[in-house]
Amino acid sequence: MLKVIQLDKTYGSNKHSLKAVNFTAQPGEVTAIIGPSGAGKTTILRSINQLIRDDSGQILLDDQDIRQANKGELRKIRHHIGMIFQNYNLINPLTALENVLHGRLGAKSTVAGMLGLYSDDEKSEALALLDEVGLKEYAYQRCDQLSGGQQQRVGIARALMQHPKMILCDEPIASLDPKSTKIVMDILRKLAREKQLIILINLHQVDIALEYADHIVGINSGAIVFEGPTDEVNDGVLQKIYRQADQPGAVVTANEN
Amino acid sequence: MLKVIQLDKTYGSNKHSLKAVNFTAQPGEVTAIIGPSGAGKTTILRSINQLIRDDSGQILLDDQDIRQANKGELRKIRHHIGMIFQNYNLINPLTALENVLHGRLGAKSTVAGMLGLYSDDEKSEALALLDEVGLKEYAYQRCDQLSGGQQQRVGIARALMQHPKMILCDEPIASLDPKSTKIVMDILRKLAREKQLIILINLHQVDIALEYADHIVGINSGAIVFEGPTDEVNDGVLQKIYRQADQPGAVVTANEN
Amino acid sequence: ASGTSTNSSSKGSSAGKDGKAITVVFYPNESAKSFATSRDALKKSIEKATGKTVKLQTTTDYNVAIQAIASGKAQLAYMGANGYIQAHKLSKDVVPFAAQSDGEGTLKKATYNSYLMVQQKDADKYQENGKYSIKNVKGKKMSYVSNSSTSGFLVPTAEITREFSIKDGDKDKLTQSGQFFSKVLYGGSHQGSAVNLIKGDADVAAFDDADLMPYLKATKGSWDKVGSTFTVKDDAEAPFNSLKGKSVVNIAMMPVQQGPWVFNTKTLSKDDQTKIAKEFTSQEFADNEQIFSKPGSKKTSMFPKKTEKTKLLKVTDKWYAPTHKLVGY
Amino acid sequence: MIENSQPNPNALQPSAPKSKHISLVTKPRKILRTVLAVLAIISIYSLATLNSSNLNLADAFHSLGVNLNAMFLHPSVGQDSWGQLLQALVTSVSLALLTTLLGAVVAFFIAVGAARNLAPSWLATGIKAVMAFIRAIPTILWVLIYSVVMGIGASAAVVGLTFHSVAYLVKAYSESIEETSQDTIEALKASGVGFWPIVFQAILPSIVPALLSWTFIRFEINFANAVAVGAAAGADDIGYFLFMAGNFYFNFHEVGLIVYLLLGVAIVLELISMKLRGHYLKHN
Amino acid sequence: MKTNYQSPQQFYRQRRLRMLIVLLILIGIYVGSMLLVKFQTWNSIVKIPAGLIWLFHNFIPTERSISYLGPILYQLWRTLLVSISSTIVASIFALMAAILGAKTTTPHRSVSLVIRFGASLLRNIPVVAWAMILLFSFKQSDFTGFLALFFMTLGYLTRAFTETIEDLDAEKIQALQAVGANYFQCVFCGVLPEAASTLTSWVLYMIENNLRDATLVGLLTGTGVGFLFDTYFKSFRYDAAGLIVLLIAILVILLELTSTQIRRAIA
Ligand SMILES: Nc1ncnc2c1ncn2[C@@H]1O[C@H](COP(=O)(O)OP(=O)(O)OP(=O)(O)O)[C@@H](O)[C@H]1O
Ligand SMILES: Nc1ncnc2c1ncn2[C@@H]1O[C@H](COP(=O)(O)OP(=O)(O)OP(=O)(O)O)[C@@H](O)[C@H]1O
Ligand SMILES: [Mg+2]
Ligand SMILES: [Mg+2]
Repeated sequence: MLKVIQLDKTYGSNKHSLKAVNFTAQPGEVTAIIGPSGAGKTTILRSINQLIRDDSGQILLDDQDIRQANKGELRKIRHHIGMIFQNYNLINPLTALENVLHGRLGAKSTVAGMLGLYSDDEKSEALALLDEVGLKEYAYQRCDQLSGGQQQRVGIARALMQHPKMILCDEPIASLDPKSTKIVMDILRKLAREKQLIILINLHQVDIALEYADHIVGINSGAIVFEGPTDEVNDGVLQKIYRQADQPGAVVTANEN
Repeated sequence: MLKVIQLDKTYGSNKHSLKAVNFTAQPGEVTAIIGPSGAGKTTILRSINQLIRDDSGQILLDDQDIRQANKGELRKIRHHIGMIFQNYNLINPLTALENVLHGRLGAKSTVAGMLGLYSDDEKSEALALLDEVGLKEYAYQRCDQLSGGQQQRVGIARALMQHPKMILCDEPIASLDPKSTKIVMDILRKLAREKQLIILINLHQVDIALEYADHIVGINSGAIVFEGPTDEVNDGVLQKIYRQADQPGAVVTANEN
Repeated sequence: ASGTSTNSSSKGSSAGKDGKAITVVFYPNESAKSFATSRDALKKSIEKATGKTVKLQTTTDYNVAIQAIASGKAQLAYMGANGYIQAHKLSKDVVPFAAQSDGEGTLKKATYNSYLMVQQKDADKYQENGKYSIKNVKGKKMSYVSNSSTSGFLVPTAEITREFSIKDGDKDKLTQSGQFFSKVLYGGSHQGSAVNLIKGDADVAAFDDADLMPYLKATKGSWDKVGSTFTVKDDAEAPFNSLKGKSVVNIAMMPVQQGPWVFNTKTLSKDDQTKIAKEFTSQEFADNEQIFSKPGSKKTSMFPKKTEKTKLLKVTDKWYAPTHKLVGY
Repeated sequence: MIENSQPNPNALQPSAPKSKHISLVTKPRKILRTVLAVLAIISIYSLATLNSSNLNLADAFHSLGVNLNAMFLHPSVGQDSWGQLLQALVTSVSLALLTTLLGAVVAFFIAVGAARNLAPSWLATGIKAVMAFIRAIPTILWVLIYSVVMGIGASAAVVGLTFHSVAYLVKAYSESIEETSQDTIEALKASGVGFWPIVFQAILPSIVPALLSWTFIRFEINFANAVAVGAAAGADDIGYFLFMAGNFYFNFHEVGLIVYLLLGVAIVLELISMKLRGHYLKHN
Repeated sequence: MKTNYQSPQQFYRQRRLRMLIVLLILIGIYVGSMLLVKFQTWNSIVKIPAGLIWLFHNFIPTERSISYLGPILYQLWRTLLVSISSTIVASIFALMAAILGAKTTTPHRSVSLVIRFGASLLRNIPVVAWAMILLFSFKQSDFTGFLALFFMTLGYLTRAFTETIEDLDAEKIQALQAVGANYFQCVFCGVLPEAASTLTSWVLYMIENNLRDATLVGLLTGTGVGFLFDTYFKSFRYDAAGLIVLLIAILVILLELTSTQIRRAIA
């Protein structure tokens, strides 16, 4: 179980980006974080695996506080947390296959990892994962030669390669077409169910969140304004989540499709 | 009216990305191009304003073939075509305001353009446009300090600054939250209606396309598989559009939300 | 006179003739900081003689100095004999007008010495029937000063060429390692070349007397005799400070003509030429201690006098015929 | 570089993923390895054939130690005064400033013509070839040329040094320009913006950090060059004192002091450059 | 940065004022330096063509210079070897130094500072000083030339590599950190592949640069094409010196073409 307690984060000196954030995410469930642009969704995710470090509060993964982990411990913890990024963040000049194999780095000895010595089993698994996201034939292509959607799917395969306990996804489907979206979301939900993973997804698309998430966390201007099971989300809740500071004149209604 | 006739495009020597593409887009209407990732949506859009030049076929804007235009003519034509990009493509170190004003550069003399000499009216207009997309208070912020959604909205304001006849949008809302999506799509539709603009949008989200577009163009593997008014789109059509070559095992169904 | 055109009457457009400043350029050797007083004194003399302002130009590059006088950008220069021949070849307008006399105040022995020296412990190997010869230098490690030096390069190579009857086209072989010599070093200065020898990096080294006198003293024989032994002085400064007491022997000695004062006749007016030549060769000029230091004086000026009779004498291109022959043109 | 330890080179068949051995080696990777191997072999061959016969390493390092000690631990002004040295230092810095400023302005405009994403490829290639040629001519030769044409003095030094400055910066600037994202350029092109407005409104602001960093590197080089050959043209800079101390008086102590002065300038420069770069980069 | 302006007009006024101040400072520096060293900008600019004419007039290789071709080509080859080996050896050390020194990958800030300072030291010791230090200890030999090039290349490459690494997209490295990769893994699997093409460009550029710095190598070693240039130059055989310059230029251009090809092939 992931438990975030009183998480605070201030960028620079004046910008309060997260204010006393509390929420939990259960294994076996898909938890979606939704909220307007700039609300702090990305900031929460990055604080969880401590890519952003100068914060305060507690982040308990299976009762261990990630924020207290020392360097070595943090590496181990991170190896069990997959992460998928909004901007893919693949190593461009390498092939899709190699990028997927990077998912194993956390489990390797320093030297083996440095030299990229992967076992045949690992390589087969990586290929299988690429197949799973529909990119088998692009395995040997440089990543910067793939289209946006294709790149994002490589990123997803990389996270899966980690055999993670938890996957953090920062708008993983922002550049995917509906079909790929469905495939990916299905995989993520399946992983949550079958392997009892904690899946935490930042989403812009409320419809996708409502369809796939079991648990919803709503955030606005750095503060949690809603947390609960998906079926408790109604128009009033959405209105509260999407009330925006930077669009004062606009009428507050949720996207209605 | 935009009329694309037998447009062909081959990347490198073997990849046939567009195959005899034909479609039309009417002023006053929102035309959406939908299709799976890698289908060629971006390629079509870039061919229209000749950012991709080594193609064949005809592209008639108000009966003038853009492909036949010489350099000077092309510049003039382009100034009347706004474009909004998937990756924002703003000049990062400049402020939002400056980026919006770039929309005027095409109408300026070389020297005025080089030095960035804008009239007071233009500056006020730029600020007003930023206000319209909800970013008034970010006008003086560097673009790389804005969140993804905010950046995209600056890009939209820049296109509007051109007073275009036609706006080409390459997944303009991929990184926007539902609220901003609605605002932007409303603006675009309003522009189409009120100023009789041709609005051509690449979209991943079928739901948005169905809600906002008047006219739908479906593309798969570089070929148009559907063209017609939005209400003619049904599940069969969507299935045809989203049948994908690179996911042979997956069942072909349209996103059902 | 071999092609001398002292009377060149072509219209110069540059400084000197227009009554503007006269530029004097110095070789790197004479650009030394310690000669600043001498240079200033020269400037005053020329200004007094011509009534024009004088601009002093130091340089650290031989080519720049030579090109400057040859192109007429500078009107006056003090050069080495070899450099003068080069400049004269580039432009016939460069003409010598004065050179330092010998101890007798004549031009007969107006030379200084260039040597080929070896370490004292090896000196015997270069003796034949009690006489030193350079027959054995072939295949040894050789050190020159730099390839633009008259006494540290041109004269020694000419001597070797003569001794071994080397053909003109093969002269370059003397300048590179692994051909005539097993190794060829360039000391960068006369001192540097001597250091190469004394430290044992070279077996044979070429350098002159004038530059080494502050560091070496003749412990057997004299500066004017082949086969003399020279020892590093006890109070020698860097780079000899760690080499005190070491000795070298000269196995060959070649006279080198004193370098001339030259002017560029195209850009210096005839009138000024006469005035300057007259001033320089005057006794008053020779008595100027800021320019000529007294024999044995502690403080050295640009031109140390051998005897009281030393002064500048008028010379022409013809006098340099021996060096012309040495250079080959 | 990521390499795979597969011992069996026959199994390197990317298109046969079914086989038990899966190779990560693609064709570009093979070429890269070949290039690296060739370079390594050349290096080893070259090092092996270096002529260092008369070298006794122990002695050499001992003497190196002694000289470094004299230079850096016992610096002194030698026969010169602080005033002379500092004034000459200022002259050197001025020479470097002039050549850098002149070079930067001229180079920027030429660089626009030499960038492959802006100019036709024949022009870019042509300019780059000319620049390569200019760089192949040693600095001292440029200085010589202009002391012949203009007379000895600072002007000749500045003009001579500026040639290399321009040639170097054209290459550096044009490569920075080539690195600006094609997408951002396209965005403006797509709205019908002409060539020069794109250069000044899109490219210039995007590459300011790169330009700054290149210009500062070049300033450093210009400073070094001014020291090395400024004196040859009689510019009366610190290079003159360095030449005298080094080549004429063998005064390690004074050379050490001058090196310290030069380092002082370099460090001040580095600090300024870091500050400016930080100012432009920190917002990313 | 101030982010609240009253109007866009005011914003532009301020921006323009700032530009003007920067411009004035630069002009001030220029004019100041100009007066200080007595540089005559206009007079100098108009003489530029005359210099080029002089260059071509004097340095065009003649028939006689062709007879020097043999030794020139041999020494060019030796010089090429030395520039390649010094660059390659230096780049290995520079890469290690850069990874330790780059702000994004440094293990500690102080290490970064030490490396920056060290690199700056190597770069800023002037040629004359290098000549003194190395010649006195290592004598005139190929090895001395190699050492001089090695140290100077090390200084430049360390700086160039450091900045290349710092310019990489930090998020990509973060993506690997997020996987649990440790420091060395991030460097070898993320930083190096991502920076490889830029680093390669630098190495190839330095080879070219070192080839050009052959004049210096010649000075230190008494061998190489630089020494030949020096000999011909000082004995006023300008045609032969011109031939050397021409050959170096051709070689440099060939190197550049090759390196472009290589970079394209490994992309
Ligand atoms: N590195 C940074 N420095 C300063 N402020 C930042 C930084 N990163 C983000 N912010 C600010 O923090 C706030 C939260 O940003 P965050 O990226 O977490 O939002 P988000 O919800 O992920 O937005 P989006 O949906 O657009 O990605 C925003 O107001 C943003 O401007
Ligand atoms: N510069 C290029 N060189 C080679 N192939 C390319 C290039 N750009 C795109 N392609 C290929 O052309 C096809 C069409 O690409 P395009 O970017 O138009 O697709 P898209 O429909 O916009 O995809 P997405 O929804 O992922 O953005 C893809 O298969 C892609 O791999
Ligand atoms: Mg975000
Ligand atoms: Mg696309």
